[in-house]
Amino acid sequence: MSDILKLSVPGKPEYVGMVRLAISSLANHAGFDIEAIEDIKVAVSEACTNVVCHGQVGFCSSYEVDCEIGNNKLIISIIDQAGGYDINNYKEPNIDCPKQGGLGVFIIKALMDEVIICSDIGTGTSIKMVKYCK
Amino acid sequence: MSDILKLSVPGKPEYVGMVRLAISSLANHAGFDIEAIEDIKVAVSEACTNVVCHGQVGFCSSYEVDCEIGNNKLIISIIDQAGGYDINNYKEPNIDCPKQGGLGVFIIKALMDEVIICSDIGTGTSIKMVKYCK
Amino acid sequence: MSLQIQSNYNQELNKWDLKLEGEIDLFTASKLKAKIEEAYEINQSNIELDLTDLNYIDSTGLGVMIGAYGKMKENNKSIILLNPKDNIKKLLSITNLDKVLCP
Amino acid sequence: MSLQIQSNYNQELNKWDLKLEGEIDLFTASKLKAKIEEAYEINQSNIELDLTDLNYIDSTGLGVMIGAYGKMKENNKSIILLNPKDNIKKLLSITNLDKVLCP
Ligand SMILES: Nc1ncnc2c1ncn2[C@@H]1O[C@H](COP(=O)(O)OP(=O)(O)O)[C@@H](O)[C@H]1O
Ligand SMILES: Nc1ncnc2c1ncn2[C@@H]1O[C@H](COP(=O)(O)OP(=O)(O)O)[C@@H](O)[C@H]1O
Repeated sequence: MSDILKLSVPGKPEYVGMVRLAISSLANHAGFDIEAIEDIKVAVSEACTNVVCHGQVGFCSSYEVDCEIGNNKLIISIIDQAGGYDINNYKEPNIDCPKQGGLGVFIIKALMDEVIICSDIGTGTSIKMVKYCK
Repeated sequence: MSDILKLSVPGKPEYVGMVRLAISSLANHAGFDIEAIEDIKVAVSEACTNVVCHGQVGFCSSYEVDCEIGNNKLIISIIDQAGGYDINNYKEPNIDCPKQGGLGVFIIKALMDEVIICSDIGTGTSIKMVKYCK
Repeated sequence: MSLQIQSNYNQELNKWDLKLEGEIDLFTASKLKAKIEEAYEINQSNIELDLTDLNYIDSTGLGVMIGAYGKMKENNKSIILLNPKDNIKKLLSITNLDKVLCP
Repeated sequence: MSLQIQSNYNQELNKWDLKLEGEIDLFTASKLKAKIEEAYEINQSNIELDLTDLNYIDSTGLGVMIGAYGKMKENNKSIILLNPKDNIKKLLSITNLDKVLCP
């Protein structure tokens, strides 16, 4: 049976580092190697950063980070009530033409094995990512 | 206004270290000095250890760690549904006659500025501790 | 969980050496941005960021570097990264930023 | 978040040197207990725990040390702690354990 761990975090920049620390401790106990732990840290950070940066004006309440530590995999969901966005408008960055911003989701998808994003305009966003332990 | 952060943690030994890490990151951002951060880490660890060790047989569901990061103080509550105990039976350890066990609550009270324990037999325990930032 | 930056202007080679230590994320990225801008205002010269002791970066930090790269390129100046750790190398490679920032 | 233990038997002085590195908490305390018991079974001699690189301990770890102290005292052997860091010193002093474990 898998263990479930949940964090409820204020939507402020200063707490993203704490989430990263907590998640890296989890990933370490779950048996991931250093490279995978770093991947997970970055992916989770990117998702938290998106909540904090793109949450609707005045959003500073809390978002949730849910972790399921399973057999050979870690499933992490970051769930916010920060207003959501239209995922159909999302465009992959053109990485041959570097520009500031627009890399977060691209990096998450590159580092994690599975990524599912759901967003409900007017409500919020949830991003679920899975990393398998090799 | 104070920030509220919550963790929901499986009642297993391997997650106590993660709680410690998360809390020390919080305390650091809240402006506590190294000695106070260490005090808070130990106190929180002792409380988590008590949940994991003294929870009723078969207890392995989750407990909550709630943190309120206020102006110049950190309030941390560890709340479990692990069966509770009779706090009237609690006896301070005789520290002139060292014996194994019985030091946890004593250490928490020595390290934190305020400690309030409530326990409801058949239900669970909550321990609230406050540390002021000097 | 913090970022330290040591900046030194190298008169001889006419360039800035910025040594980064710690982590660059949403919380610390503004510090990097401010330091780069401050340096560039004092001396409009090339900038080298020494990443030997930088343990973590994410898109927020990379964004600051791309931003600086863009502005400096307009004036024919360069910003380059030295000695990134493996985890940071990986991110630079995924995003193709190594092409422009680590020549 | 882990505990490393290096054990060395010093023939000359007829004692065990155990060097602890990392953290002792509920999760790692059983490792310390096992190592102390293992050493003591091989050679019933005094034990010195070098805490120079131990960053953290709480009542679970202290409990293991008190337990070992009690058993060894029955056989007129001692277990002592060397070079505890400030945070650990504080705990030893609060609990009065410095009196018996750090003579
Ligand atoms: N949790 C979120 N809430 C609201 N909007 C979001 C969220 N996550 C992503 N977005 C939207 O998706 C876009 C792409 O995100 P991303 O790839 O991380 O790049 P960046 O954050 O640099 O813009 C963002 O610009 C934003 O409009
Ligand atoms: N969260 C809890 N749930 C159930 N019992 C508890 C809890 N916390 C403390 N106790 C009880 O209080 C006693 C004293 O705790 P403590 O001072 O930490 O010493 P120790 O844990 O070493 O016994 C424990 O032995 C236990 O019976």
